[in-house]
Amino acid sequence: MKDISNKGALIPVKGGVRKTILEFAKSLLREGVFDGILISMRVPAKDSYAWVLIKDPSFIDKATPLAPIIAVQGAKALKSFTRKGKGSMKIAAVMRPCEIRATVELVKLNQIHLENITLISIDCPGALPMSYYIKNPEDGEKDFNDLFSGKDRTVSTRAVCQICDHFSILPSCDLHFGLTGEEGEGVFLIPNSEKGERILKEMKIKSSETLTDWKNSVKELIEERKKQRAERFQEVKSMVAGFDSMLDTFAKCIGCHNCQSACPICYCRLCYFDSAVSKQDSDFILQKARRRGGISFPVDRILFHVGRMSHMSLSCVSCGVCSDACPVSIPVADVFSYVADQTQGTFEYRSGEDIEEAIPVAQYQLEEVRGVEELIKQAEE
Amino acid sequence: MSIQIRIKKGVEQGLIDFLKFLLTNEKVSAVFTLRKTPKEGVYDYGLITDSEMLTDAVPLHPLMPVNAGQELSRFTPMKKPVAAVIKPCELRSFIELVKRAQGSMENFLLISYTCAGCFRFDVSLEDQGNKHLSDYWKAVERGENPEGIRETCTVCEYFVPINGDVTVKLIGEKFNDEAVLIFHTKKAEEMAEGFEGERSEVEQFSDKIGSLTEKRRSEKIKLFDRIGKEMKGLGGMIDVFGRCIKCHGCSRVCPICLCILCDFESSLFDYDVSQIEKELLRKGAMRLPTDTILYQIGRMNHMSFSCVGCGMCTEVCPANISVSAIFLRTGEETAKLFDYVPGRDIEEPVPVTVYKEDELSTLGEE
Amino acid sequence: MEDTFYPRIVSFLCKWCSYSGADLAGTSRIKYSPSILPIRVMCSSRVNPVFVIKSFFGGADGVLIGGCHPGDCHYQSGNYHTRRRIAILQKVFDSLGMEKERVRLAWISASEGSRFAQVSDEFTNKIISLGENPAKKEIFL
Amino acid sequence: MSMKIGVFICECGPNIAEHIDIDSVIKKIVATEEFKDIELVIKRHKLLCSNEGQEFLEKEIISNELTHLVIAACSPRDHESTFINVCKKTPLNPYLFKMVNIREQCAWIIPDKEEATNKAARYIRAAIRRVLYQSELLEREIESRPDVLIIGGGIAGLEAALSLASKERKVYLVEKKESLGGKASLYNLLLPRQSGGVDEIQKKIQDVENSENIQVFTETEVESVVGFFGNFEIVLKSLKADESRTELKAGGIVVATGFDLVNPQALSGYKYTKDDDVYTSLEIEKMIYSDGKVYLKSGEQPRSVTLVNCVGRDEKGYCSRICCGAMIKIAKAIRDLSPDIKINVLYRDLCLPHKEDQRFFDEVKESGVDFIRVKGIKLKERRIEYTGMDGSKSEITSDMVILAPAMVPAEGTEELAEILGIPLDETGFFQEAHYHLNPVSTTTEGIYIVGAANGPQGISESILQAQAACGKILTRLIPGEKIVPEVKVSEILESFCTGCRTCLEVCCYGAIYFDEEKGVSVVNDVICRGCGNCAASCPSGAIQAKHFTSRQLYTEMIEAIR
Repeated sequence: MKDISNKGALIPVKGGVRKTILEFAKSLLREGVFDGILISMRVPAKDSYAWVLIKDPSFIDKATPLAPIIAVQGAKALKSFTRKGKGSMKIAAVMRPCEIRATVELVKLNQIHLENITLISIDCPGALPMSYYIKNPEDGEKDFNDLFSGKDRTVSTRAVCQICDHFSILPSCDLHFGLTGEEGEGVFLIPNSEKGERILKEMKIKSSETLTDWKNSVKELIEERKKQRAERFQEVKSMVAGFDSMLDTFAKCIGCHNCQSACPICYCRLCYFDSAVSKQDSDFILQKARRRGGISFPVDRILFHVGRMSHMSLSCVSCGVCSDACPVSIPVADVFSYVADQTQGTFEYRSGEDIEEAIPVAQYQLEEVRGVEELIKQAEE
Repeated sequence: MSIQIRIKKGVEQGLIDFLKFLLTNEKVSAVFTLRKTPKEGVYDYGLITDSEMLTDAVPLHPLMPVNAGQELSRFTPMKKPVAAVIKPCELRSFIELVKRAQGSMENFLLISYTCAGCFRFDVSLEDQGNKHLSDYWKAVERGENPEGIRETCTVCEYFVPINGDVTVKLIGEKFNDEAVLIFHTKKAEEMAEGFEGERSEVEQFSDKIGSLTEKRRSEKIKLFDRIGKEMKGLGGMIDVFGRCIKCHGCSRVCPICLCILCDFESSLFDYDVSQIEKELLRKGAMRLPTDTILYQIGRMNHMSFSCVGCGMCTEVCPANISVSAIFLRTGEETAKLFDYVPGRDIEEPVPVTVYKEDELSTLGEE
Repeated sequence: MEDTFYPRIVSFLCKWCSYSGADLAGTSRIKYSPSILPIRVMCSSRVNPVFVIKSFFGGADGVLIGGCHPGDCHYQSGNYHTRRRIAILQKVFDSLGMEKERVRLAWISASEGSRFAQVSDEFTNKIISLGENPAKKEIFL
Repeated sequence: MSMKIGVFICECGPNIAEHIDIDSVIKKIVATEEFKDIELVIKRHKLLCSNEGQEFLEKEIISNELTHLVIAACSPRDHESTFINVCKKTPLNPYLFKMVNIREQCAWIIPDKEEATNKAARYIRAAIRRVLYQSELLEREIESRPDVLIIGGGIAGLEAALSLASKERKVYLVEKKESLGGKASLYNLLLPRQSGGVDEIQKKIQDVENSENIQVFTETEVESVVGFFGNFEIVLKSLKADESRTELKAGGIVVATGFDLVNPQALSGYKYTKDDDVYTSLEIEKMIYSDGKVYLKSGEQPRSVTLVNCVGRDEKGYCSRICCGAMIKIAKAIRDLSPDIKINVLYRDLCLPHKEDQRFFDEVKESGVDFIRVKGIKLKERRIEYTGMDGSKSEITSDMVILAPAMVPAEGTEELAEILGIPLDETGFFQEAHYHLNPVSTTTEGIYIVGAANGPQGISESILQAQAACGKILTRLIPGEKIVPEVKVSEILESFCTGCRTCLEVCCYGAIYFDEEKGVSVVNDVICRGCGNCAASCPSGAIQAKHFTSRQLYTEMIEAIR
C-alpha cells in the first residue's frame, strides 16, 4: 500500500473553506480540466441534500462540498453513473472519505468504473443524523458550519462518525483537501495519485508545502478516535453476542430493509432476503410457531441482518447510512461496523483503503467467521 | 343475519378470552395478533399456537409495526383455520392482495374492530410510561382523534371494518367494563358456539362513529387541500419528492406493491454512461441517481387506486415525506374514475384488469 | 435550446389504425406538424403509462397515443385497456397539478389520414400554448 | 463480435430525394458523437425496393458482414416484408433490422426541406440506437393438418364442405339432426325470384354425401376441442343411444351452427294455444307448399289472414333481416291461392336488403295486400291489438294469424362457444374478429364462423361467408406446409413474476396460463398474437414483448426527442 504524499499546496481561504473549494471546483470546469463535477447540493425544499453532476459552472454556486448529512451515499451516485462502463467525460467527484471507500469497494465489485473519474476527498468532521437535520434544517446548517469551521467541536454527529478513524486522506483518493482547522489559514490541497498530480499541474498549482503539522494533528485525532472506537465496540459487542442479544438489539426491526437499500455496499438488484426464494410455506411457518408456541412477524428478521453481515461486512465502510435510514432507530451502523471490524480484522483487510487490495473471498472455510454461520443457523431455526 | 356477544369484561380481555377459547377448543390452530415482546415498549405481530402465550397478546394495541394484510398474504394459503385480529385497513389491504392472487382468505377467521388509528413509530417508541397510550384510550372512548396517530389515520373514514367475520366494538364504547363482539358470518357464529357471553341481536354502533366520520371527512378535506397546495406541478413535486433518497422503503412496506422486484429497480432504469452524459450536456447539471420523481409518479400509476392509506410508507420514509397522505389523495382520485373502493368487496375487480365499453367515452374522441 | 420553440411530441401509434392513418396523411400529401415523432407499436395497449412519464422526464413536450376506435381494436379490447390506463395517468398528473394536457389519447382509424394530420396540428398548437416542458431543464428529477 | 451497422437511405425516386437532403442527413449521422465507436456503413440508393435495389442490399449485407441493418425509406407497411425477405437470404437475422419511415413521416408531410431533413436525421439516429437493442428472433415451424372440421350441416356448412372437398381437403361435417340441410331446406321457394330452394339444397346434400373427401357425422355434437391453428384435437359425441365418441384431428374449424326461431308463446304479448289458428311462417310454408292450399284447423279456407312481422324484434333488440321477404312471399302465395282472402301485414320496420326485393314488394302490395306499420302488438287468440305509428290503438280479428318469429342463436351455441373458447356478442350469436375488416374470423386463429351462426343472414350471405372462410383456410393451411407462429410474442420472466395474474385478465386470446406449480404466469407462444397488452399491464415489468421490449421503445423514444 502506497503511502500518503508529504507535500501539498496551501490554498488561501476566501469566504470560508467550502466556498474556497467551490471556487476551485468552478475553475476546474472553466479550465476544462474536467467536463463534470459530482458534488452534493441542497434540495429545493432545503431540508436534505442530493448528488448533482454539474457541467455548467454556474450551478457550482448552488452546490455544497461536504453536506451536513449523508442523504444518499456518494458511491451510489457514482454507481448509477458508471455501472455499465466508463464514460467519455472527465469527471471529478467531491466526496467524504467514507464515500470514497465505498466507491473503492464498488469498483472491486465491478459496480463503478473509475477510468475517467477523479476522487476528491475532504477532511470530514462527521455528518449529522438525518432525522435531526430534516426536522430542523436551519439549526442543522448552523451546527454543521460551526463544526466544520472548528468553532464548535461538541456538535453531536452520528454515532459512527464519532468513532470514525478514516475521516481524512486515504490512499485511494486522488486529491484531498486537508483542513487546518482554524479559518483563514487556508486549506491544504494534497495530490495523492498521478491523476491528482496532473490536476495540479494543469491548474498550475505547486504543491510545495510540507504537511507534517497537519499530518500530526490528523494522526492525533485518529489515535483518539481509535480509543473511543475500541470503547464503543466493547458496548456493541454485548449487543450482538449470541442469538438472544441479537434478538434484543433488533427487536424493533420491522423488516423494511431500508438499511440494505440505503447501504452502498449492498449492490444486489434484488436482495436475497426479498427474493421469492425466501418466501415460506404456511405449514412451515405454523410448525416453526408450534416449536416455540409462537412466532414473530415479519419472519426471519434476524436471519436477514446476520445474512447481510455475512454478505457485506467485509466491505462495510461504517458510513452510517443504514442507521439514518432505519425508521425505528436501531443502531444498525454501530452493530455492522463492529462486525465489520471483526471480519475485516480476521483477514487484515481494510475496506476501501486500497483499490489494489482484493476482497478476501474464501471466507467460509475460516474458523473465525464460524460465529456468523452459527448465528445464521440459529436464525434459520 | 349476524349476532352479537357481550362479555362482562374489559374489551381487550374479552377478546383475548375469545381467542383463548378458539385456541384451547382447537377451533383454530393458531392466532395472529399483536403482542408485547420481552423488550420493554416493543410490540410485534405474532402467530400464537400456545394459548398460554396469549397472555402477552395486545390485539387492540394502537400500533402497526408491519401491515398485517401484507404479512398474512405472505404465508397463505393457510391449510388450517387461523384467527387473526387486524385493523380495518389491514383487512382491506389483505383483500386487495387476494384480488391479485397474493394469498387467500380461506381458513382465516378475520377479526377487526372500530379503529381510532395507530401511533406513529416515533410516538410509540418514545412513549415512556404509556402516557400517550392512556390518553389514546380516553380519546377512543370519547370518539375523538387521539394524539400521536398517523397522518392518514386522522383522515381515515373506513375505520369501521367493511369486511371480516367478527367486529369488536371499540370507539365510543364502555370498553373498560364490557366487550361487544359482532359475528357477521356463519363461519364466525359456528366458531363462537360454546363461548360464554350474553348473545343478542346486533345493537347499533355508538353515534360517536358518525361524528368521528364527519370530523375526519372535514380533516381530510383540509389535509388534501394542503397537499394540493404543495403539489403544484413539477416544481411542487420536486419540493416534496426531491428529498427522496430512493431507498424505496415505501414500496417495500406497501401492502399493494406486491412486485418481487420493483420495475423501477430493474436494469431497465440503469442507463448507459453515454445516455447520462447526453442528458448532462442538455441540462448543464443533473441529479444522480436520477428517476426520483419518475419512481413516485410511476408507483402512483401502478397502485394508487388500491391505496388504503395504512400509512406504512410515511412511517418508514427516512426523508420524512408524507408519502401516505399524498398517495391516498391521488388514489381517491384515480379510484373514483371507476367508483372503486379498495378492499370494499372481494368481488370488485382491480380497475386495471377490466374495462367497460361505455365508459370514459370522451377520452380519445375529441 | 432553439430560440423558437419547436415542440418534440412522442407519438405511440398502433400499427393497424393510427400508424396507417399517419401513412394515409402522408400519401395524401397533407402537410402537418413536423413535431410529431411516431413510434410504431403493435397495439396502443402496448403503451405502458410509464413510457409516457419517461418521455416527459426525457424532455418530450407532449405525448400522443394513437389507437383504433373503440370496438375496432385489431386485438379485440386492447384500446379499452389503453383508455383506462391513460385515464389513470391523466388523473395522477391532475392530482399533482401537472399538465395532463400534455398527454393526449386519440382514436384514429386507418382511413382517417386527415384526422391524423388535424389531431397532430391541434395537439402541437396546444403544446406550443403550454410552452416548453419544464422537465427539460429541471436538474432535480 | 464487433458491431457493424448498415444504414441505407432510399431516394424512392424523387419521392424522398426531392424533399430531403439525403447527403446532409448522412453527414449528420456520421458526425454523431456517440456513433464514434460504432462502425457504420451508410449509403444512399435510388430505389431499394426494386430488384436491383434488393440485390444491392443483399450484397452490402454479406460483403460488409453487417450485424445490424437500418433502412430509411417508405412506410414499413409498404416494404418491411420486402427487406425482411432480403435479410433472409443473408446471414443477418431479420429482427436485427429496423425500418425508418422518412417518406410518409417526413418527405411528404413537411414542406420545409431543412425541417424534413432534420427530422429524418433524428429519426434515423433513433433507429440506429434502437436496433442495437434488438435481438435475434428465430422463426420456428410447426406441423399442421390441412383437414377441416365443419360444425353444422346447413346451407353454410354444406357450401364450405363442398368448396374444401373440391380442393381435395379432408372434411369432417358434423350435424346434430338426423339429416343434413338445416333450415334452408325447409323453404320451398326462395326470394327474390321465387325459384325452387329445396331442390338446390337437396343437390348440395347429395354432392356432400357422394364426396369421398367429406365424412358426415349426423346426430353428433362436438364434445371437446383442444389445441390451436393447424393442430386442433377434437372429440365428437354421438347423440344416438350408444353415445359413442370419435376422436379426430383438424387444422381448421368452421362454425356453421345456424339459428333457431324464437317461440312466440314464450314472449309476453303473444297469448294463444295450439288450438288457435295462429301459425309461424315455417308452419305455413309447409302447409302451402306440401298441401297446395291454406286452411284453418276446421279445414276451411280462411276469409282473412293477418301476417305479423317482427315478432320478438323488440325483445331481442335486432332485426332478423330475412323475415320480411319470407312474409311477403307467403302473402303472395296466399293471394295466388285465392283473390278473396283479406290479407293484412303488420310490420314494425320493413327490411328489404336485396336489390330485387323492392320490385317484388310493390307487386305483392298491388295484388291487394294491406301493409300496416305498427309500433306495438298484443295478440290474444286471433285478436290483435296494435298501436299505429300515430299512437292510435286499433284491433283486427282475422281467421288466421301468421307470425314471423325472430331468429335466435341455435340451441347449444353457448356450450359450443365454451368448448371452442370463442366469444359471443351481446345478441348471443358468435362474435366475429372484426365486423368490418375480418367478418368470418374469430379471436382464435383457425376458427371461422359462417352463416346465421354469426347473426341473421339470408342464404346468399351464408354462402358468401362459407366461401370466404374456405378461401382463408385454403390459403393459410396448405398440405405439407408447416405454419410459422408469430415470433414477436410476449415472454414472462419467471423470476420476476409475482403471479398477480393481471396479464391473464387483459389477454383476450387466453394465451397466458398460470403455472400453479411455480406460481407464475406463462405465455403460450403459439396462441399469443404479440399485441403487448400484457407487457404494459405488468407492474413488475416481468413481461417482455419481443421486438417491442421496453428497452427498445425507451431508446427509440429518448433518441427521437433528443
